[in-house]
Amino acid sequence: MQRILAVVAMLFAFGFALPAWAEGGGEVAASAVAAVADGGTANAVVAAPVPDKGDTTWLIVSTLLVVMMAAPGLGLFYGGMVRAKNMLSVLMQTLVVFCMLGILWAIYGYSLAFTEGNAFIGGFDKLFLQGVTADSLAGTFSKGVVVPEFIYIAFQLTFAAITPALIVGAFAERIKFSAVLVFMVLWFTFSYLPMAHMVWFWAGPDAYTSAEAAEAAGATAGFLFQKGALDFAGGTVVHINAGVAALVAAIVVGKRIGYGRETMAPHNLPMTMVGASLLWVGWFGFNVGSNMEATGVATLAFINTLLATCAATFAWTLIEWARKGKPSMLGAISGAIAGLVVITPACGFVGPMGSLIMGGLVGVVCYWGVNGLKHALGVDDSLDVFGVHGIGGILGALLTGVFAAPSLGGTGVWDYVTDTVAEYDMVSQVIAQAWGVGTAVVWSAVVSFIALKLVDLTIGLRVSEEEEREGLDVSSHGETAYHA
Amino acid sequence: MQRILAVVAMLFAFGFALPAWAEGGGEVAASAVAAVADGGTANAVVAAPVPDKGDTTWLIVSTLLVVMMAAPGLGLFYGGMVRAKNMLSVLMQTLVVFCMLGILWAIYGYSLAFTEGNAFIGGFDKLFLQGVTADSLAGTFSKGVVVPEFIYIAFQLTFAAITPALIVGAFAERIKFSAVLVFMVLWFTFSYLPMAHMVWFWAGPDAYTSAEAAEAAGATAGFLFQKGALDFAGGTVVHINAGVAALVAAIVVGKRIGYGRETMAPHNLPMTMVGASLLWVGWFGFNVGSNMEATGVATLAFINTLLATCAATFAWTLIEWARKGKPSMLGAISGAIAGLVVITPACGFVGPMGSLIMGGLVGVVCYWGVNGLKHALGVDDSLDVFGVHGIGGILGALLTGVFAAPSLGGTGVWDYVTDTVAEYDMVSQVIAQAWGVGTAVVWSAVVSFIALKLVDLTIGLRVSEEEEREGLDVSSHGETAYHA
Amino acid sequence: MQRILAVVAMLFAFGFALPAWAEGGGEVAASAVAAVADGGTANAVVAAPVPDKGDTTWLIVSTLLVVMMAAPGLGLFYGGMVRAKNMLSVLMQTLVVFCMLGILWAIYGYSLAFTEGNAFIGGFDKLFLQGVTADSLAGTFSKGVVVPEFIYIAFQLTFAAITPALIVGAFAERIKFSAVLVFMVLWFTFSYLPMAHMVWFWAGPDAYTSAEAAEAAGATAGFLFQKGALDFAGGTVVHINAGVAALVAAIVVGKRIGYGRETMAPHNLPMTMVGASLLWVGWFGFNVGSNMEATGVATLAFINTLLATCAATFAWTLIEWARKGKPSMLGAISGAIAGLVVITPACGFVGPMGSLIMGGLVGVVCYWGVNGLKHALGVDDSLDVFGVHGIGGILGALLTGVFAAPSLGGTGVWDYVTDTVAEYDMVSQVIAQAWGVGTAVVWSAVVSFIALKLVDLTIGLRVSEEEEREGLDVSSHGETAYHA
Amino acid sequence: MKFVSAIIKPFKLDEVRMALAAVGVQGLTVTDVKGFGRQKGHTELYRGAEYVVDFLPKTKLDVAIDDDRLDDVIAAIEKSAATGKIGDGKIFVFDLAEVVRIRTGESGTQAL
Amino acid sequence: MKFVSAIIKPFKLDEVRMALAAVGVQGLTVTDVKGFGRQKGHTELYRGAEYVVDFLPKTKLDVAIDDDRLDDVIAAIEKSAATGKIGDGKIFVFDLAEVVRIRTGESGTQAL
Amino acid sequence: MKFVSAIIKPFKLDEVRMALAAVGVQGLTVTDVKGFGRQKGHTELYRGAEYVVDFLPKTKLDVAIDDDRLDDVIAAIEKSAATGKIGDGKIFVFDLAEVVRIRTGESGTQAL
Ligand SMILES: Nc1ncnc2c1ncn2[C@@H]1O[C@H](COP(=O)(O)OP(=O)(O)O)[C@@H](O)[C@H]1O
Ligand SMILES: Nc1ncnc2c1ncn2[C@@H]1O[C@H](COP(=O)(O)OP(=O)(O)O)[C@@H](O)[C@H]1O
Ligand SMILES: Nc1ncnc2c1ncn2[C@@H]1O[C@H](COP(=O)(O)OP(=O)(O)O)[C@@H](O)[C@H]1O
Repeated sequence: MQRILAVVAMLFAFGFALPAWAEGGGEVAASAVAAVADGGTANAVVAAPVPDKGDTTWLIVSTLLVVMMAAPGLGLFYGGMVRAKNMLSVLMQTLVVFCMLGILWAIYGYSLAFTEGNAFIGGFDKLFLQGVTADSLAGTFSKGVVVPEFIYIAFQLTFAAITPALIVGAFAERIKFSAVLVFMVLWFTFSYLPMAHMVWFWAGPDAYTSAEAAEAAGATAGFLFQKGALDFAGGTVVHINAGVAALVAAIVVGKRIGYGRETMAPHNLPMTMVGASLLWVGWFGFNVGSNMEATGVATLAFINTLLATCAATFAWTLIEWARKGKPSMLGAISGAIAGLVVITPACGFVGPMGSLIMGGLVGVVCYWGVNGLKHALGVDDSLDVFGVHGIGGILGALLTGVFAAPSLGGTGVWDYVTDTVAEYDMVSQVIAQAWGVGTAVVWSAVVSFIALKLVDLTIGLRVSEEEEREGLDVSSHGETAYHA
Repeated sequence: MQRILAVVAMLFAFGFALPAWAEGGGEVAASAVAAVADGGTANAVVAAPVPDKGDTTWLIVSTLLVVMMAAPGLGLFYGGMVRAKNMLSVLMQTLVVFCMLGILWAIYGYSLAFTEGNAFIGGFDKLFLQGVTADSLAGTFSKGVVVPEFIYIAFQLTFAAITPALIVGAFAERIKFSAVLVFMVLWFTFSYLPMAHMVWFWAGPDAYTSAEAAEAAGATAGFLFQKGALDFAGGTVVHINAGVAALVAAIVVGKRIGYGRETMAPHNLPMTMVGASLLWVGWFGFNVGSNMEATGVATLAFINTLLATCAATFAWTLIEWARKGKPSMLGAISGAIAGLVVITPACGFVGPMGSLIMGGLVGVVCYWGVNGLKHALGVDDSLDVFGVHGIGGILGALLTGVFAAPSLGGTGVWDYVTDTVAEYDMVSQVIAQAWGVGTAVVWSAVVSFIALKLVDLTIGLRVSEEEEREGLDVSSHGETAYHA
Repeated sequence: MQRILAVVAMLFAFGFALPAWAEGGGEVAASAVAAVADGGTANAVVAAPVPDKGDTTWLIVSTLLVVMMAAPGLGLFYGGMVRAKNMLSVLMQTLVVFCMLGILWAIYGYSLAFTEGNAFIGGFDKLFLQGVTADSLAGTFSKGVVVPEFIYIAFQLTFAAITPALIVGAFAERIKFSAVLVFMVLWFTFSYLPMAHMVWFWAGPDAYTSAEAAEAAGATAGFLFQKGALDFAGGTVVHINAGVAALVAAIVVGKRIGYGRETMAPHNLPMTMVGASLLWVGWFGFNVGSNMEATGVATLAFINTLLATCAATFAWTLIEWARKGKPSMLGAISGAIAGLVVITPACGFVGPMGSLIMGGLVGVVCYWGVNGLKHALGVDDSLDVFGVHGIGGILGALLTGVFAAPSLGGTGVWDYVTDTVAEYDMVSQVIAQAWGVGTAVVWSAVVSFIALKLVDLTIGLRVSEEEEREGLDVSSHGETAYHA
Repeated sequence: MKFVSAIIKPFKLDEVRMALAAVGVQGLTVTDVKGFGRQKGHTELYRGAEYVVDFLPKTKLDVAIDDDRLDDVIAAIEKSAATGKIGDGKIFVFDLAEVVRIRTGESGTQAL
Repeated sequence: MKFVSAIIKPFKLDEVRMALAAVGVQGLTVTDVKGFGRQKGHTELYRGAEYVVDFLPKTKLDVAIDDDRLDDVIAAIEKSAATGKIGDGKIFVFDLAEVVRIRTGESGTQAL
Repeated sequence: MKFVSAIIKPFKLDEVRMALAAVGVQGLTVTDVKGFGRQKGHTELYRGAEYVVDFLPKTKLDVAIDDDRLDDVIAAIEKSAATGKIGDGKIFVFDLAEVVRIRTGESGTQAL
């Protein structure tokens, strides 16, 4: 234990020290959000943009909804699926990972993801959130529309902190708590932050005043942003990223003792249902909040998030009914989550009928993901993180390229220079999407593998067999979930 | 099973085909919401109304709150009250009904309920939500105030999808899953959609520019709207409608095996409490969201929803304490739900003291509804849907006519022609309310009875005795809620 | 029982009668909120302020979030920690206390707390909310910015009703239900209402037009407001107030039978976790809603509420890991609550790094509060209300004085006369904070002690030994939480 | 004295208890158990994982009685617990060496 | 060898266990059971439905012992489990034909 | 006839059941119990409260058998339930006076 604490402390120290050291040499880049405000002042002596209180309210609500996804949503969703003796360990892992990474986000995460750097990672300008005050503003996707920067930071914090927590489902019931923490710090730093920067970092709409300005601005954007990959709310950054990490983790950590021989039925499916439902509710914050404004497009993202989930739930129910003879509740809610995953990158780009179709498809595809594919892979991804988030995320990323087409009821892509919808080329858009998928798969797999091996070689990944038998609640946390 | 799937598929096909066929002959009516926007343009070259982001945010939040009522709220509320062996079946029924009807709402429900048709049902103009984009607008209850149509559709979707789900409580623990689905499609189509159209459809406030215009506009409104029945958030459409269907369903489906002899105590009251609480929280979206704007009246609706619930909870606690010697927690939360039901039609019309009194009354009346009345009826309405929603809904509809009176602290009724509060005639208002009650009772009863009989004759309503004994979780869904 | 009901009825009658009687002699003071509106009219013929819909939406959401804290949040958080046989009693106590006090708030609480009276208590101008309509407005902390008064009343209702409910944790598992109710009415009336008036009542920002006006206005403010004590969202009024009452109550009521000998392990920690999580989510309404506007400062309060909680959770985890060898989930969520408590008075005043530090400190201090201090006190404060809320509240109140300093990243204190940030004197601010702490400790302790003794002498505080053994669910409420 | 231990279907408990009361049994002890036998179980499916559940919920009922009541008791249980379908359960009879009532210290037949 | 099976009030478990330890018992097995007897139950009320609960939570304690310890064991249980109120429970004594310790295969007295 | 009651580690249940099936046992009854013995428990900590948990989850397995199967059954359990670590459990053997199959009324060996 002593040793583990030392490692954790060291990693933290590292977190604090690295940036301080780096600061000296770090280039002083105007941050994306600053650019917005600056843009306003530069062009003319116009009034500085003021946040709309409706937008601010919506972002506040969105952010607290994502907090609710992390705790209790994800904890319950996962916790209900493990055996009773490991319930608390799952709740603990998801909660503490979220909190720890929330701290790191404020210390260096936000700066590395959302300030200008190179195409793969940002800079050190906002370490410790320095310079940000209650009056600081962040840009949105509309010219001249801003929101308070603190809520933007908080909103993005919840994404950055919940994404790694998703991976917990892959190695639940057998991993050391200390290993979880150390792995998460590494993965967050080397996989989440770069991916977020690659996909989402750009100079903001106000920089796109002319074709030349757009080109200049474009060159500062993240790698995948430049490729033109669309990801409204995190299909690539969150779901593929975490899903692939989960698959790698399940392989490296190995199967649970008794896997395939002993019964490992979910200990409390109603809890899983509560968790899934709260994930759904919270996902409205996740998806719609990603619009950053309470506009008509926000309401499009909303209804898509609603309809895709309905369709996927119903589709999974029907396919399971047809193939296994009985439709299960766990199936229905697995469908719901799959629907939420698939619509995440698409929700602001496709039309409601597109979302119904995407939901229907993902219900069937992820059903296969946790049945056929899982058995083919032969991996103990305990709670099917890859089968649902990985597969659903990949499907969603690709289909976004299809159903975003105005001809299929989508919104197309906005051209900030002409301030109109651009011509839509489905093939090239799907290729752009495939770039996103490919990059996420490879990057996350490599980082995950190295990080896990490092942890395994230093503090070890798994608890002892006896501890696993006894259950992690007692052996790792000294408590029991239920008493009479 | 094969056969059941075929039926479900057929019903869906019907859902898709009917409108397509009908479209040819369907009259091209200007929809209510279009009317609003048009009105603006027609009268003068004024700026088109733009949604306020505060309103949009509030409607987004309201809608996700009602989603939370459906899942996990209602599922837990009901699920906790059944025996453990049927827990998942209840969660499954409420969830899948919600999702299935959400899909149907987008396909034909919204169009039939909220476009112009006759006094009893709307038209086919917006099948598949055709023509609706992120820029489409829907009117509110204030002239010149609009909201994005997508969020209006989504908000109303949640109402349309949760109302039928309420009925599940009546035949829980014994019904076939396939029978639930087919019945719900029928009831939704033939009872919910017409009732919603009858009560809520109107041309919007902007049509009421003069007495003549008002008369013309009035003639296009729904049957009960024309009668002047007040229903702020769905007392008639939701609670009486579902409550009566529940009573009929409980009678037609018959009692549970062992009813009255074996113990059927709630298996997990804390879950029921969580469900009830989330219903309460979500109900703020339900009731206050029905105002469609974040105005002072919205805050009136809010505080009424809060106070009526407090009063009803406290009243049920006291009456049960006085009559049975001990106040139960199930009683307290039953009171809370009753309070929410009673204030639903009234919340934007009565004053806070009115809501306290209404809450106090409904606590006592529904206490009688699930005790005296229930025993008198001798029906196994398993989770007292009629006793709470039916009785509470009727009481609420009638009392709305009383306490809406300005003399009793109510707001009275707004006259959109003169833009002032109209003279208030309590007697005629109560009569109008009674029209609403009577129509809902008869309509819902007839539709429910026919629909249930149809289902009984085709696929059958009940599972076998052995399956009922074993519990629906295992026999219908192949899973068990709890494991060690 | 008869006798108890009589007592409750009498207390209610008292609640109704007292104000009616007092009204005659009560001075007719302009209420704080009226002052705001008046101020506007008086100074010039300016347009009356209109509420921003974004603000209104945020306050609506905030209020429903605090409702969610009460039910199910607090009930689950506490309920999971008691033994199964007392689960429902805890849910019942928290719920019914909340509802009962909600009623009393509308009847006389709001008037006594938030109308002008003397420095310790308000007046009777708004008994039964008389005079308040959907058009009434309440001031905020910005000049000329108003919100509908109903939502302000509702928001404050939730504070007033949940604070006493916190105390339930101190005497859980052994107290009479009737004793809870009567005690709560007394404590609410004589401790909560005065404290709220002392800390929060003031004439509103619009009164601060000049130094003289400010002085005049200041003289009408509450005692601690005049002292300059900062309490953004209720550290003093809510947490110290309730925490101290809990300590006194635990002493007066005495230990549970078997305390220290028999196992009293939490019966369902996942429920406690769900409760804690919902408290966290709801607390964003509690803290950020206290800003009353969706401004940049609101987002500061938000991110502080997020970061302090993350830090405290992580800190408790580390200290417990280091000292006991295993980090427990109950510890982690106890840390989360402690973090929320500590940041409550500070959230709008300190910077994000300040909140990280405050969170880290409180994690360690409250860990000591429920371990070292608790054993030293030798009191059976069943669910550690004092150790978490009391200790955390005191720490938070004092540290607010430290980290509010602009030199430490805080916002300092606003000077409404000059409309700038005032000079910050840390020492005098900490002294002001200490005044708040001291007043709350003494006032609450005295009121609690007298109220408990009164109850003990009249209806008695504790159930019989046999009833305590059997569990309060069956003996007091006639029901059982769980069945197969 | 005899100790009769019967495994029955859970929903039969109340009937059996009343049948036993009818033959003069005043006390009994009940345990939730899981039984494995000729009665077949069912399959449960959780996403990709399929589990065959052979253990079915049963109720065990223990009654200590006087020797001369044995036949009545067996007959009462047999009759009230039977549904005629597989899985109705078994009655096991043991010799009981001694009984003590804790409250009074009485032993033997008096303690029953 | 003897096998003593005692039905006691649940909150007495720790006391009884310590009393047994005092007379040299080193192992025992505990089961949650529900008892029906002279001790009356209570009524529960769920909205309109009233249920009389006759089965009360009890704890069953099984101890296998050497014959010569029987009296001590009975006395220990009797004393530590008694509250003097109805429902204190019963002690049943059976003859035990054989015992085996699974880990070692030892049998008879050694296996206790 | 004999009645064998074995206390085993819960995760061994499936193995033991299969071992018993292999020696011809067709029915058995299982109960969740808590055991106290040489195997040490663990400590749980809930904020300031520390509880030593001595009772460990065990599974009790009851099998009624013909006398001549006894040795096989004991051997099967012994082998399949053993891990070699403390706490593997015990096998208790009782004489069984009578068995009745409720469904058919058969008794004695036929009823097993
Ligand atoms: N040999 C046995 N020893 C112990 N319990 C048994 C035995 N055989 C059956 N049982 C119990 O009796 C129950 C019913 O037995 P089963 O074979 O399913 O039906 P039936 O009693 O109708 O023949 C089983 O579930 C099990 O609990
Ligand atoms: N004849 C019996 N057979 C089996 N268990 C019995 C019998 N009589 C009583 N018990 C058990 O003993 C418990 C206590 O018995 P009860 O009659 O209530 O009180 P007392 O032991 O004080 O006479 C019962 O709850 C039941 O579990
Ligand atoms: N004398 C006894 N009477 C009843 N049950 C016993 C007895 N001794 C042990 N047991 C049961 O056997 C289990 C295992 O015993 P233990 O002493 O821990 O290990 P081992 O069987 O390896 O010696 C205990 O948990 C308990 O359930």
